[in-house]
Amino acid sequence: MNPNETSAQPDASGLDRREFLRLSGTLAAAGALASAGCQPPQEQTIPFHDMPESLVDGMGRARFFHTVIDGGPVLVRTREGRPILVAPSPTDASGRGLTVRHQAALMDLYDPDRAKGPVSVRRGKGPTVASSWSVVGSEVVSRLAKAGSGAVLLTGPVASPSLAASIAALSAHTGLRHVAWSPVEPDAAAGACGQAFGHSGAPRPRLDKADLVLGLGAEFLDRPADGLERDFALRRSPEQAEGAKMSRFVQLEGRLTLTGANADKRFRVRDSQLAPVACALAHELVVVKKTGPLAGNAQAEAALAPFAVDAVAKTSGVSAEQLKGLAGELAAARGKALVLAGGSASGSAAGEALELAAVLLNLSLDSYSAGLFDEASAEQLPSGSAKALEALAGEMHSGKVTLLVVAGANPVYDAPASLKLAEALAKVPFVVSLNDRIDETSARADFLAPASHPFECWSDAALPRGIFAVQQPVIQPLNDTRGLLDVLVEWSAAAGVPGAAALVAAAAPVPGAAAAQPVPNPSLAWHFLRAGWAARLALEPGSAAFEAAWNEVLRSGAWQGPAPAAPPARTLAPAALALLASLPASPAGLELQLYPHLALHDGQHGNNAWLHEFPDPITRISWGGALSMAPRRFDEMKLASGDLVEVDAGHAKVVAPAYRHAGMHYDQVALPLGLGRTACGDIGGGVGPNAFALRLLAGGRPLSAALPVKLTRVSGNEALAFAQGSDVIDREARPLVPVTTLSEYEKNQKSGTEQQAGGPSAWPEHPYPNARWAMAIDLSKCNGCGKCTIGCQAENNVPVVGRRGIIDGREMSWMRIDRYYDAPKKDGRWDADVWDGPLEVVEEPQTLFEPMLCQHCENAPCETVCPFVATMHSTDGLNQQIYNRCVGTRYCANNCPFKVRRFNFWEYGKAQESALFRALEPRIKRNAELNTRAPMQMKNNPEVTVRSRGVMEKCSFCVQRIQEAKAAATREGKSKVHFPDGAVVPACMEACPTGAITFGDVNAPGSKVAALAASPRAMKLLEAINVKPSISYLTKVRNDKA
Amino acid sequence: MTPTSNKGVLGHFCEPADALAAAAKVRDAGWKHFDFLTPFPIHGMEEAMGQKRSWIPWVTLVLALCGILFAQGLQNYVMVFDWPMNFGGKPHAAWPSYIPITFEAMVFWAALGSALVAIVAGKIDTIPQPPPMLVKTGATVDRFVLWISATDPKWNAAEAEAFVKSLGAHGVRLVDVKEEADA
Amino acid sequence: MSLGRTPVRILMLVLAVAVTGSFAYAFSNVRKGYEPRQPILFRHTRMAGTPVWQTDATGAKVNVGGFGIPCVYCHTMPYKGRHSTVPSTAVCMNCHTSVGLGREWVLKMKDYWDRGEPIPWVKVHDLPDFAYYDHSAHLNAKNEKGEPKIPNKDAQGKPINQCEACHGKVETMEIVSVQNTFNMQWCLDCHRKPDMKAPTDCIACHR
Amino acid sequence: MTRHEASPYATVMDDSQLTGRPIVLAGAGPYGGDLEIPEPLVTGGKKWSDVDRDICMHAEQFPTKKWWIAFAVALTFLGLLVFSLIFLLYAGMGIVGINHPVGWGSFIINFVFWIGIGHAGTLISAVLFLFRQQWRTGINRAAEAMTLFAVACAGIFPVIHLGRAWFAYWLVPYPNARGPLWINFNSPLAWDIFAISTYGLVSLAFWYVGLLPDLATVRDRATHPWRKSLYNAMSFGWNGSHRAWRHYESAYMILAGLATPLVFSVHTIVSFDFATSVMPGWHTTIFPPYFVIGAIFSGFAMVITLMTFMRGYFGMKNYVTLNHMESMAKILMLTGMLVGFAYSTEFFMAWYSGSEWEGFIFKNRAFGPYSWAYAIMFTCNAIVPQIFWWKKMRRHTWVLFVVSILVNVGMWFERYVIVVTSLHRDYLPSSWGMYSLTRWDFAILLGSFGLFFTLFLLFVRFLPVVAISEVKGVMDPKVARSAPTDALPANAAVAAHQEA
Repeated sequence: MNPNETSAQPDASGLDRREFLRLSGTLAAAGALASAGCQPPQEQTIPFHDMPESLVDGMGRARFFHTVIDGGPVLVRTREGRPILVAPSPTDASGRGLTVRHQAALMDLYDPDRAKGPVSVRRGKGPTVASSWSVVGSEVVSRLAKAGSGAVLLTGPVASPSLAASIAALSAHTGLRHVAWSPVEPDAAAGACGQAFGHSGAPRPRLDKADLVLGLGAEFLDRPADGLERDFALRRSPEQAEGAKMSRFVQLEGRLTLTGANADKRFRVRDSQLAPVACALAHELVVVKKTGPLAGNAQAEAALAPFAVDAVAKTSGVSAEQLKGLAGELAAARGKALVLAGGSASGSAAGEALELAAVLLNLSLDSYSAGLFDEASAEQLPSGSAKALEALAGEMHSGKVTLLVVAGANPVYDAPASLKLAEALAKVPFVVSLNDRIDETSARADFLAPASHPFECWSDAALPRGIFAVQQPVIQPLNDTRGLLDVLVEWSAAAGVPGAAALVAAAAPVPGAAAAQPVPNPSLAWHFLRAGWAARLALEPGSAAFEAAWNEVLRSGAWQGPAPAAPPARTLAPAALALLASLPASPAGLELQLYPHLALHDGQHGNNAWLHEFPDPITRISWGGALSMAPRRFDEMKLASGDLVEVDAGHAKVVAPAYRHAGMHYDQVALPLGLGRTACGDIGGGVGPNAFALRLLAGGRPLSAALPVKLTRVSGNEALAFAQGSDVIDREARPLVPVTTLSEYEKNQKSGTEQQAGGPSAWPEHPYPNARWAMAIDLSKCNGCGKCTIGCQAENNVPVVGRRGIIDGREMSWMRIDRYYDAPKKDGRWDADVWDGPLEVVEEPQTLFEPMLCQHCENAPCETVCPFVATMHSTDGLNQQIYNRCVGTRYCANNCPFKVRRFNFWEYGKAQESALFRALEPRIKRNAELNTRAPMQMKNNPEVTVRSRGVMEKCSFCVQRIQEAKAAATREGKSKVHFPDGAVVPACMEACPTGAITFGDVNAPGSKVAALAASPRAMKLLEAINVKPSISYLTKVRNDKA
Repeated sequence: MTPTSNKGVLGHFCEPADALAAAAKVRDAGWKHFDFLTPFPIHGMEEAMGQKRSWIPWVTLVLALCGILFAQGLQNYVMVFDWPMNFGGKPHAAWPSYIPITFEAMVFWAALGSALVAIVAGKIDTIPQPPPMLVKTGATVDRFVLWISATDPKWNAAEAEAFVKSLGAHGVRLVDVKEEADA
Repeated sequence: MSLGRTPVRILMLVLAVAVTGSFAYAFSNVRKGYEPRQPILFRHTRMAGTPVWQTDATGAKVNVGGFGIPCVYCHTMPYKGRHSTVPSTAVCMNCHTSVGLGREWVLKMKDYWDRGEPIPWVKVHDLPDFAYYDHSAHLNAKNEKGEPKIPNKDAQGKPINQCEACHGKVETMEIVSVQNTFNMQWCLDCHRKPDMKAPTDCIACHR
Repeated sequence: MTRHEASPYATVMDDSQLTGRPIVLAGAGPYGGDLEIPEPLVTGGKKWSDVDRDICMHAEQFPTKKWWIAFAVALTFLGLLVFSLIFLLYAGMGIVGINHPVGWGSFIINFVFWIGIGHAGTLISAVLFLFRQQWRTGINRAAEAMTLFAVACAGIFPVIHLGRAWFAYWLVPYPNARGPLWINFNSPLAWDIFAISTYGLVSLAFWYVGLLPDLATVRDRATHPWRKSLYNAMSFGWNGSHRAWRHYESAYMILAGLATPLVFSVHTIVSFDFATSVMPGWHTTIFPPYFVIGAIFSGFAMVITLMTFMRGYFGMKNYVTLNHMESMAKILMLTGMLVGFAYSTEFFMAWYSGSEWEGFIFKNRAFGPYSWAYAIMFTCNAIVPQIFWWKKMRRHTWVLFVVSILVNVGMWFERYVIVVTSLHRDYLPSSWGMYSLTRWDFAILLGSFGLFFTLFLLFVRFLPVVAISEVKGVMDPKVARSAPTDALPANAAVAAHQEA
């Protein structure tokens, strides 16, 4: 460049240095201003006005309460006064066990559709008008005085002795009659036992003592009660104590149930044929083999005579050889064999005969005398009776009933249609409902005075094995509601029942001393309970001894009553055999079974989103139900999944989507009960078909099985919300579930865990010198009940996605139970079409359950691919997922071989308010309805982040509990290098009724999980791709040794 | 940035071959501050004008090495030294993972740097040019223009004009921007 | 001709904004120095400060400093629980039933007490909701020698307040303000000290 | 060698006179035999000055009605994209079709699709440049522009597919107040960011460097002082100095040399997104070459589509001749066969590896529920281009146009097959599922075409669509030169305006 030549052009760089500096200085100042303006929103800290002393150590920590809900003893975890988790009571000695309904009770408590306070419903004519407890109370009490025996209290089954006592006292004083109605509990067993032995009450089988269990349509895993699932699991692993052996379970049933899916051998017998088959077995034992006390009993032999195996084999579809073989197996296990019925099939017209046949078999096998039954010792409390309801309906129609109080019953929805209860209600001059919302029955009442949730009020319960528990409130009532017991005591006092007025006086608040109330809880029920419990504990009310004993009951949750009386003699009353003679014939064509929905049961909790979203363990359908059909019939009718079919039972018709139900008997179809609520709230209203309409009342029993039906294909298809992809697994190609048979296992303990080995790793392993968390899941103990999934959902703030969400494939469950039908190797391998479920596989399905959750792989494929550092491994072996760092590439989920990662497709944590966008996308509205309406947020666990839209989430091994254990160790000055067993119990393990899940520090010396991981049965999935999971699955062993 | 010269002589050719032939003659005549303005590059013009090979490739090499160093430095600092984390069981220094970014950074530095440097070099590593937009040359259309700047040591306006005419160039004219602007 | 410069200027401007803005944002400190006004002008200097005795005009000895009340008298829980806890109004009333009556802010506090309303304190140290911090795990943490990891003695062996490590000398603050950045870098600065042996796993704070 | 004073090229007045075969000049050979010379790259007996006018005209005139209609349509689709993206950001990923087994859907498909298309431009610029394929000059400018716009379209997808797109900048490794929290350099998505941004910027540089002399041409033709100074600034004051050409040519060669491996690396790295995973159907070593070939294939198809328009609507037939189209058709057929070979190799490897997972996934691809997508892919990509075995077809505009559209449909489905069929049925049968696009997926896909064509139409409106200086370089001087005169060329822009 020549400096002498001046340029006509300005300097092309445009900005000189000084100008640039000036500019950036300004910008820096602007940046500082901007960042000062970026202060996070100001938050407040609201302390107590006056902190209760009991909370001084409890801020920011969970508090636990033993209580009982719907007859289930539970441990409720609360935070800052809100229940956030319902877990099985760890100290429960009653063996009652829980159902998913107990676990999901939180959703009922925080149900936004519950009534907020008493209202005048005016029989559904026009809008409701707010009312008050005093108005309702005075109305009822004034009418009670006049009505005499025209006053009826209609309740569900009563599980509380105190409630029963208060009803009895009120009845005795006023003439109020009490009718209890339970829509789905089959009473055939009690009836048959009553007829056979002269005293009712079915004894409790001891599955932990039986070597052979024969199920006659038994459903002890579908309707878990009295801890049968726990007892059953104790004998289901091949490692048994000295002298014991793994039990064998043979099931005969028409519909593949959860119970039948756990059987070692399963025969398809339709419901109406179960009684003849059972009788044929009894015939073979008693008449042919002359086994047991009945052998030689002429009456018994005569009654069984028509049931020779050859005759029954013709009608039942089970061959004579099979029947004989089965009978031989039973005879060989005599004294160690149990025969169980009591499933949905017992709701058929032949149900009592079926139950009687089971009794005969048990008698012949010496099951009673060998101690395989515990005698029932629970206090006899009013349970449901269809006969009483039928009588009541008649009286209502004839106008004899002048006052009806409904409490915890919804007969308009669930009573047999022939009773015409809606019309009957219209003829009762005054109806008050104490249900918790304007449901089908309440809508036809004059007043609705909403009852509190059991978590809000005092009561008690009688549990099996002579145990009594107190139901203590764990939260103040959220709305203007009252406990049923409170209401009854108050009404009793107003009606002049002796003693009640004194309780009211005692409970009245002392004026002007709000801060120093001497009585901690002014609840009437509390006073009533204590009076009753003083008598039960045989202690002076108000004495120090009583207070101490009472506090101990509240602390431990239960009190062991006097030892059960000696078992009564089990000798057969010959008159009972008449039941066999009058056995009704099987329907010629198709027969229908109506079974209680596995989660929703009778539909009482029909607005519970967790229960709706809970996929049926067998059908894997959530949010609704379907007509289960045999695969062959389904194929013959050329149906597609969800095609609408009309079920015509003669007296009623129901349209339901069709489902190809594996293992279904060809001549049987089934529909779940408990769906199709029309008035329960915005969550469950209108979900699924209402099958209660198909029930038939006959002989005082609502028949729910072996109903003759016709099917007609009607136009339309209703997509079913399947929580699972393919049903079938070809284990030869995909060794993902370790399964073997007992005989194989005895030859080779590692059998069933064979899989392709992984290649060598290019890299050295990372060291894990301290604690390393791991889990072991024993598939022999897991029965697929799914309680772990609800426990997980509650603990970890997992949202619900609704029917559309499931159909869209946006389920959020961190833990799921995969259900497969095993397609065993046949001439080489299955081809690609195996995934459609060929008839060979699904007609006689071998069902496998596999709980699936994040495997916390040592070489986690998800971690490598996240560019944002949102997921990586912790030093104690956890696969961490950091929500606040996650930006949502979903790459990790794609690269997860187990597909356990869940993406927040929507904003589940808070409602998105924009009318335009809600109109554009109705799913946004539904999500808000399901997840974010007040007070639903109260259920959230504050220890777990509520995830926002657009982030990935997954099982964390309940890291919040791990962290709490670490913090506790620090506080207490203990070592944090290793943790003993039980220091950390994740929610799934806590909820598991069978002990199938074990969690702990695999590096801790002598830890249980380390021993299980080293077991020959242990298998870590997908060795071939070297991901090295932290979860060991223990082989499911099928007992093939007849 | 570009040095400009307000004075010089311009003449154009209509075919690249003519320009090429002329260039050698200009070079041989000892002119230093001359240039050919052409609508497209002419093969062989560098030799004809007596220019050395462009030094841009060396810049590219240095920048490519810088890119490699930058990428390796950043990745190793982040993954190994600053906060080593366990991603899917891989070692902290999982070197195969660093190859793609190293390559990309190399290309990025080398390519963008070379392009930038070439543009700047075209402005700096040159002789004073006729002021753009003020002097029309037709070089972006179809003329192959010879420019001899007045800054040449042996500049003599009359001699230069005569020389250019002697090469067979058309439209030979002396340029004086000030005069043109005033006019 | 100045038009030739305009695009370059705009480009430079955009670049300068981008560079300055992103660095300002990346290192922006939103917490340190935060000093919100409280509903009641509670003076930590008076309650927790060191006593300073002076003789007043009448010859009486008067404490013009603080009362030296230990932090945990009011903030009861830091050694036992996650939160240090903000005291309930009842704690104020332990003393203020008999002392300090008639002072403006004491009266205001008593107003809240009489109405039965809690005092709506403004949160000073506010971590984001996704960061789980446990006071007890920090204050009880000990090294191999059994000494607290958060020092309770200075170099001379004089006892110091453990709270100071993060909160600074609150007893000298008329209005409490945030003394540290309280961002992740600050947390990790401590956690990553080799002798701290503190966890650097993400789940230590985020879950 | 004999120099022909009267060039045979002067007589080729339009591309219907081209045959695709060399011109035989009887007796013109050095030893008296026949001389075969390639057919001219520019027809119509164009002069260099005509080139300026023909090409700059579109940037200088007020746009035609056709342009406005096309622009309005493109803008409408762009508006659809903008609206959909606003709603997507508000409502979340729930509105699109992805679900739990299939976590990547149309966005990643579109991303790979557009990135693939973006490969042709740089390939034409760089690889064909290195191979001295002179016919590239007619199409390289538009192809490079297409590359940039395709990369721009591709670039939005990795951002919008994020669950929380507003945090996308966390992917940039910048020092921050989170302590030492950077990014994970093990992740192929992190590699992607570097690869895509490098590719986008290097392509931009390549394109812009190529534009410099032409911007100077536009400047010199400009009449309005604003326009003149704008284009002058954009061309950095280019005056055609051979001292600048020297560095320019060197840099251009280096850019070409660097862009060539870059082109291959970018789609290789995009393929790593899949190939480094553990998913059967993704985890395969053939992906890098397979993706690169597929990218070239789809890119050339898109160039053919655009060139058909340019020839038809912008009167570029003399610069983009049937010979150009035939060359591209040949490349299309070659790459189509390579792609078909890759499809077959995948199947062979699935069988030969003996891996049950691999075997299943490929059986499922071809015969499973998405066999229709596989059929579309295979037909469009491997079978349809076989029509170019016939020369007539290679030179038939409508055939070329239809095939090029079909190829891009097929290539979109190739990505659909790769992304969806591999994810929808992986290891655990329990987690299998199906995937379908929602209306928002379609809106955003169509919207991305809106963005692409909007940018392309603006490019056509404001910049020279053919590389003027490069085309001039490959024209026969005997035809193209102006008659010797002392006068300087007239201001062609003025002339054009006057004509119009």
